[in-house]
Amino acid sequence: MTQLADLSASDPRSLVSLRTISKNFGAVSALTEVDLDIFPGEIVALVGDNGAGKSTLVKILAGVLQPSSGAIAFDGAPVTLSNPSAALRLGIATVFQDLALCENLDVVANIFLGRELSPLQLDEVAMEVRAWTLLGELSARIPSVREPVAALSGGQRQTVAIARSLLMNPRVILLDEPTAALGVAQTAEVLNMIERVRDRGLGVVIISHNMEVVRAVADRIVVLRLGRNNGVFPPDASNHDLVSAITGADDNAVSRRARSVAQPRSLNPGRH
Amino acid sequence: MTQLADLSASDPRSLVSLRTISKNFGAVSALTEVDLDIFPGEIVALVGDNGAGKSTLVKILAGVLQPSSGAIAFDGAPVTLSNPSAALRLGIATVFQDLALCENLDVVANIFLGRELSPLQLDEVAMEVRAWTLLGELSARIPSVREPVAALSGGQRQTVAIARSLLMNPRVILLDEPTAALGVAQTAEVLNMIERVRDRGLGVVIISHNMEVVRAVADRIVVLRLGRNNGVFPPDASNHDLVSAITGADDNAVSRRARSVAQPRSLNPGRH
Amino acid sequence: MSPDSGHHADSPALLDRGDTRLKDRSGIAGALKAFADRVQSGDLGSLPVVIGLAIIWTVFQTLNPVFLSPRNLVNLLFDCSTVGVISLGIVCVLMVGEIDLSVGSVSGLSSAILGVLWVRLGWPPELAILAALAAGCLIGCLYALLFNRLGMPSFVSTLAGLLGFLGLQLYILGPKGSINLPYESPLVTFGQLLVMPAPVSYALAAVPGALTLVRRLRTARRRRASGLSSRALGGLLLEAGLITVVLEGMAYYLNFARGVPWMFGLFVGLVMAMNYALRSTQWGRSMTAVGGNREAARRAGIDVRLIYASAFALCSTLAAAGGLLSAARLASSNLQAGTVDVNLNAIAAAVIGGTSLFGGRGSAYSALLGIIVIQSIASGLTLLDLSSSLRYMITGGVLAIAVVVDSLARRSRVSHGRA
Amino acid sequence: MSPDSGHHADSPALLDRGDTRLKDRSGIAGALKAFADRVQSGDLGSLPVVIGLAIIWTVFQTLNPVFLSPRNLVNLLFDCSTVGVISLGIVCVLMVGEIDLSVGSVSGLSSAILGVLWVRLGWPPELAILAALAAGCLIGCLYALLFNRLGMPSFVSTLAGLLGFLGLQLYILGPKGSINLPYESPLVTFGQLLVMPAPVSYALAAVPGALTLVRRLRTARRRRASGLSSRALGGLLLEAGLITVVLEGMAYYLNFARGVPWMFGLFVGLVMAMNYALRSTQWGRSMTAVGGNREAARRAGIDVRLIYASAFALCSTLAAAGGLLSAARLASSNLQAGTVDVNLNAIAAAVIGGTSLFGGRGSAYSALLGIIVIQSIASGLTLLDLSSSLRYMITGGVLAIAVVVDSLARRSRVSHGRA
Amino acid sequence: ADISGSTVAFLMPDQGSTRYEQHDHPGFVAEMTKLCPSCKVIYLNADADVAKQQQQFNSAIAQGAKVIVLDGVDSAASASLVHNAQAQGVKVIAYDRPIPDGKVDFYVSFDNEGIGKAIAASLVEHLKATGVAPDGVGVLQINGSPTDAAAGLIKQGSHEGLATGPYKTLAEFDTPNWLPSNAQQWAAGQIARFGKQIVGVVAANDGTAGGAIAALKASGVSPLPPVTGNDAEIAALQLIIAGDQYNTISKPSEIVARAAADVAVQLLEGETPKATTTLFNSPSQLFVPAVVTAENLKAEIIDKKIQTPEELCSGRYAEGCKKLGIQ
Ligand SMILES: Nc1ncnc2c1ncn2[C@@H]1O[C@H](COP(=O)(O)OP(=O)(O)OP(=O)(O)O)[C@@H](O)[C@H]1O
Ligand SMILES: Nc1ncnc2c1ncn2[C@@H]1O[C@H](COP(=O)(O)OP(=O)(O)OP(=O)(O)O)[C@@H](O)[C@H]1O
Ligand SMILES: [Mg+2]
Ligand SMILES: [Mg+2]
Repeated sequence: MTQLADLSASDPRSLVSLRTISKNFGAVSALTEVDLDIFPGEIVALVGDNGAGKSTLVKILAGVLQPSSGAIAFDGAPVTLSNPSAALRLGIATVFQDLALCENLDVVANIFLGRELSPLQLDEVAMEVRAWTLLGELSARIPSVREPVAALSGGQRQTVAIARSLLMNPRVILLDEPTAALGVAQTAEVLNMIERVRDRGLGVVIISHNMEVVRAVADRIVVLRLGRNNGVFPPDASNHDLVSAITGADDNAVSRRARSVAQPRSLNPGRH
Repeated sequence: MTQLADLSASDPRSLVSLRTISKNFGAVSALTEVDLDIFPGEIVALVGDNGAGKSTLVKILAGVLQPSSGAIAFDGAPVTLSNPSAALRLGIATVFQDLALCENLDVVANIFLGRELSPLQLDEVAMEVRAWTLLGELSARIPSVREPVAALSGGQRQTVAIARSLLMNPRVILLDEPTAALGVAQTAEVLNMIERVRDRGLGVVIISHNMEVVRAVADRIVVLRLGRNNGVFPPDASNHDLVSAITGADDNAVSRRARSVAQPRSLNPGRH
Repeated sequence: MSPDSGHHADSPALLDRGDTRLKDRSGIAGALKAFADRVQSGDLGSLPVVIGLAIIWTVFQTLNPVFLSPRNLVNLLFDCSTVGVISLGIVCVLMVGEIDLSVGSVSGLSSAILGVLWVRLGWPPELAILAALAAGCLIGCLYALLFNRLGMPSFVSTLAGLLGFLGLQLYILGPKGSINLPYESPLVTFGQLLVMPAPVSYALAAVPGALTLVRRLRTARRRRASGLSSRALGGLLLEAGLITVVLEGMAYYLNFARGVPWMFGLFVGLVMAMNYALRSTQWGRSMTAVGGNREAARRAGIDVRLIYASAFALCSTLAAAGGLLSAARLASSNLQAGTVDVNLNAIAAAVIGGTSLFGGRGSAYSALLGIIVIQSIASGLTLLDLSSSLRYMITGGVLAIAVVVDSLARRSRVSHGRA
Repeated sequence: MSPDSGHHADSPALLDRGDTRLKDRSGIAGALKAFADRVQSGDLGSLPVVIGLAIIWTVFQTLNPVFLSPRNLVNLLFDCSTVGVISLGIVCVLMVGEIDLSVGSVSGLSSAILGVLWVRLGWPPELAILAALAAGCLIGCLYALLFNRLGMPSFVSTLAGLLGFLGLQLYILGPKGSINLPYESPLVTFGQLLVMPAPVSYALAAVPGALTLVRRLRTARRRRASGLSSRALGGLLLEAGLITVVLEGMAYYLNFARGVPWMFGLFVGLVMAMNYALRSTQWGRSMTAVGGNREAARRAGIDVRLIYASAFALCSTLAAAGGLLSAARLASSNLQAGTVDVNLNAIAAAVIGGTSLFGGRGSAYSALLGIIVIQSIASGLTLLDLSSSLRYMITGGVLAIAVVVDSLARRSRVSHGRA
Repeated sequence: ADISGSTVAFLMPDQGSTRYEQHDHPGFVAEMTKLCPSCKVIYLNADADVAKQQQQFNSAIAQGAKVIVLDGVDSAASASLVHNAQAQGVKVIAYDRPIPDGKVDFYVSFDNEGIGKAIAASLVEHLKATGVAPDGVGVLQINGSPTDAAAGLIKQGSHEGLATGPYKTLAEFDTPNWLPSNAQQWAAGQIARFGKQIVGVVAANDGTAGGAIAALKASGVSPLPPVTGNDAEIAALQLIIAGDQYNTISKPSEIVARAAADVAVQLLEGETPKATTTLFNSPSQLFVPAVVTAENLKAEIIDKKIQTPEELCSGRYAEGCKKLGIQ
């Protein structure tokens, strides 16, 4: 992990800035010299094709993976995120794409994992009340919070993971496809929630393949392509530009499908 | 597993029909007397809130779970799907929401699992060629098919699971949120693929929370709510009707959000 | 463990009773239905093992009426305590999905340390005990180091330990071999004779029921206050009453013979403490999490290495404690202490009691239950005149029977998708 | 195992070289870089264990030059074969994430069956061997039944088997005890003396290299024809040449003493057959899948029960075969055959060789490598005059050292997210 | 005193050799039935596990045993058992292995140290008699389990026995758990190491002797150097007949077992059994075992009816038997 990258070029207002981050897995370079800035009170959307390296980038920010090279600054000071605790201590909360829940623990235990109330005599009642409140805010439909997470549906699990991240008082919140498995109502609540935390001055990174979601909440859209920065767009950029930046071609599956589907019920480009 | 339900009421043209299917998990009734018909050459979309029981229904059809009560008919004849092999033998291919891949096997092995070419001396070359072809058709971005699936990104895994289901020659194909983790281009390809198999006369069931996707491909939309049938809609039903049927209320998070977001970049209702 | 039966069926405002799909399980009928649900879904905790145990006891009692005599049961309890304590440590490492194959050797080593320091070198026994426990703890830390820093699988490092510490045990006992511990010493008396006076045994037998009642009542009150469903008072009283009656009855029965061994009291006390630590502290939660999904636990900010270290250290320390108890029980530190069977019995007890070998699922009570099963089989068979070959065969068969009830219950658990 | 280095760096049309993120790894420099990548990511297969082994050998050789003498190595190979065959069976059950604790007892039972049927009852030896193997297979089927039908964890059922079949072994040997097998019989000769004639050993030593070359060449041709990248001819020749040179060298060296034991040849043949079955057949693929994710395998339509049954049956049958070989080696069926150590050594060999205790990862070669490590330590120590306490301690220490290289490599594997 | 219906326990240590089930137990029971037909005998074997023996001991007392014949797995642990039993009025007879720290009521045994000395001395005699020069050669010594106290006694005796001759010990080995295969592996290593220097092997029992012989045969050593044994198992006697093993020890355990039964009955009746000597503060009776070689096999084994010719001379051993004059 070389820290030779130049951090001086980073914006002084930025909460977190990444400079020339690269990450190799064996012969595959998942990330190549990626830069990213997160500002307080701003929602950055990170978009890109499958395997573009979005989750890898988030994992590096969350301290789960260490970059092969590049530098990270938090509040302008260089930091090394050598493990997830380090990131959590800095106030970086993350919802991972694979959720990272303990299937053998129940919903309450998962939400409070690592942050239990009264460690020497767990306050199960208070934790359960708080869990129901959080889940209620997210419109979750979970019959019982005392079931192991293994018994939950995909969307219910995702809600639990999101509830987890709201529990601590973070300064930055990283959401890796938080609404992928959510129902329409839950998605709306999560987007509301994201806007609320943004308005409280937190930095937010959201990854999504759904252009409508991205466009609805993002203040800035950062595109990754094959592990490299591929442009920054405003939220009102045209769908065509965004999709071209993501797929790397003007003529792509999306535009072709849009053309070929001649019927009235066509699929709009951009998560269509 | 009682088979007392009346199958005579089922449509004679239907490929698969489920009648009064119920499923309990301990004290939770995940499904209560659900009916569903799948016709050849038709795409049924199954929609519903998180935890509505969609995946449970698909698992019952795939032979993974056994219903607590109710009956299933295939080609008009009553069948018992006591394990996944039984369903596979009938020609029911499934993409599960949790993907059900073996993380320790590579991409090729996962795609061909249980259907390897030349069982006594695996034909790795032919399998690899076929895998690349399938993945190519789905616009997958996978650097190497000889990596264990554990090393793939979320969307790449989903593509592998979809490629699996295309390998056999199924009569019914069940897709549980197949595009949740896919990029825009891959989603377009999968929708094309779904239409192609429909046109070949297969029965298709697709689960999705994305109303645009549902509307784009479905011939019929079946709504589940809290484990019960809650109406069948044509693809051109209004978004408001669909969302009300799903959430069970006229005034829901989606409509509230649509109203409250006053700025121009509002989020349309229906996966917004 | 127990289902939260709705307290008031008519108050839908309860925070955790909002979902219409939840069947109502309040009242006696509801409790019965809830129990039926649990039977069906295989979520029965330790009930199946208890049933298996009851079968074994009945059979041995019909074969030889001495088996359930108070006198024999007192011996049984003495015998359970030594390996039981070791098994309790095994529960810890199994919880985090690791294993310790060297508990036998460590227990032997600790008994050797006790004998050499106390008898040969004349240290005060308290110091010798402390030294033995410290050695156990150190060994656990060594395994943790190998695991955390070098990534050596615990199966291999503890296999090396199994051999290495057996060697060390032989080495420090030296050519003179076994050492007798003084009979009159409090330690040996504790291990061989010391039983609770009858009143004390009755008082202590009342403690678990009372504790349960108090904690449950407090929880129920707080839950009601917070708008959560809570268990009905009747059920709570019934449960606590049942526990108390069973324990008092056992104490009464055992007092016909010598009485309840203090050593068994110590063992049960350790089990209860461990149960509390695993269920009701952050540390226990972290142990379960690490065993269930190590990476998820790490991402939640848990210091995974520390958790592993605590599991290994606790296991080895308890193994050392078990070694001390068995030295006290035998009144000697001998060459063969810990060499045979101890490893297998300790691990088997935890597994038979229901702790998973793959981590993340288990309870301190599994050590208690499992060791009672194993020792009951052994004790029952010593009462029958059998050749060793038959004894081995029957032990194997009975072991299988003891677990088959549990397996069947768990099987339905798997088929209900909750394995 | 080997990285697919791009064959033509300048032909981007290759099906599997389309991704621009893949670094080019063709040519010699590329191969070296690819190797460096693998070192970094800890994906080194069995190389670390081989390095550990080399260290052990060097140390023992400096301590006593007899260690690497051809004569001692021939003994070593004889000794490896018996437990090695058992360990091969253990690899099977570990692959599907289960365990068999009873292989020692089963091997002892099979040696007892052989002795009783052949010597006491005068059956023809071939029939006695078949009967012993059939008994092993039956035992495996019994475990499979308990596992598949009753859901009994294999740890418990095979623990019951460990005791039960030990009893059965004692029972059928009866009070008369050990049985001498005739020294002149082909079986005992096979176990003690039979070595390959030098020309045969050279011919057989050439087989693995030749087979590798032929299969790799065919694959490379087919891959090229199908538009996939393929390995360069030079690399293939180098690899096959290396294998051949090493094996021929070993045969040459061993031929200075008695030569290569047929028993070892049998063992290696079994290892190669198992390796083929695990890697290149549908059955092996299913085994790996079941071990990695049982539910996913079931959903793929694999008959999971059949796979478990095959694993258990194969393991017990190989354990029985190992028992026959050790009876042949010792020229006797005795009461103590298989009772102690065999279980632990067989499981340890598989684990040391790199097979995971948690299923889904392993290879037949791990049995070969692991047992060579274990027997090398044992053999090296017999050549030094040590007290048994020191011997135990050193065995433990050396075992740890043998694995530490592997652990370190794997550790970096974990930290690179590919565990 | 009326002793009818009394219970006596006979507790044996392990399965290491077949003698307990084949000789000791039947011998003891036979004598007991003769002296006290209504007495009950509890027989238990501890499978070399100290804790198991303690459990068996306690359960014997729980079943009302008044006299316990104890062959202790471990002498130190046995001392505490003796102490406990005597505190409850139960008499203990130490059998086979002594309990130095527990003042038992009686001790009957063969002399283990004597056995070790006898086999080693017999080997030394044989080597001298066959004219083996002591220069540059020596013997291997294979002892029993390092955790077995009886093995320790035999080991001491063997040392003394070897000290009577000029032959040096090339190497010695404590066989873990008495395992023949361990003995075999060790012997094979020593053969690779010392080759022709090995002129004899002192093995502590017949099982380890069998392992050593297998190793010698496997290395193609011919003729075999003499190998000692102990226990007179059938398999070992057959090896002696075939000329592969040099000697073993015949311990007609029935003698000792019968003596133990006599003592037990006397103790039950409240009499003081008469002792021939006092060992470890306890009245004792020691029996001297006989070394068996090919020369005296017929006299010691067949003529004393310890084994029948049919048992020993089956199949391949018939010829050897004929040579020794056994039929
Ligand atoms: N542990 C790993 N080992 C090897 N390769 C990896 C590993 N993790 C990720 N990769 C590779 O890195 C690339 C980027 O993966 P990443 O998960 O960051 O993609 P992503 O942008 O999140 O894609 P998606 O939209 O599908 O989630 C992929 O090609 C993947 O195969
Ligand atoms: N194995 C199980 N044990 C207990 N309850 C379960 C189990 N599987 C599912 N459930 C419950 O059944 C209900 C329906 O789950 P299901 O997975 O079918 O929902 P879904 O409609 O697919 O939701 P989503 O959109 O979130 O995927 C949920 O409330 C869930 O908690
Ligand atoms: Mg991702
Ligand atoms: Mg679902």
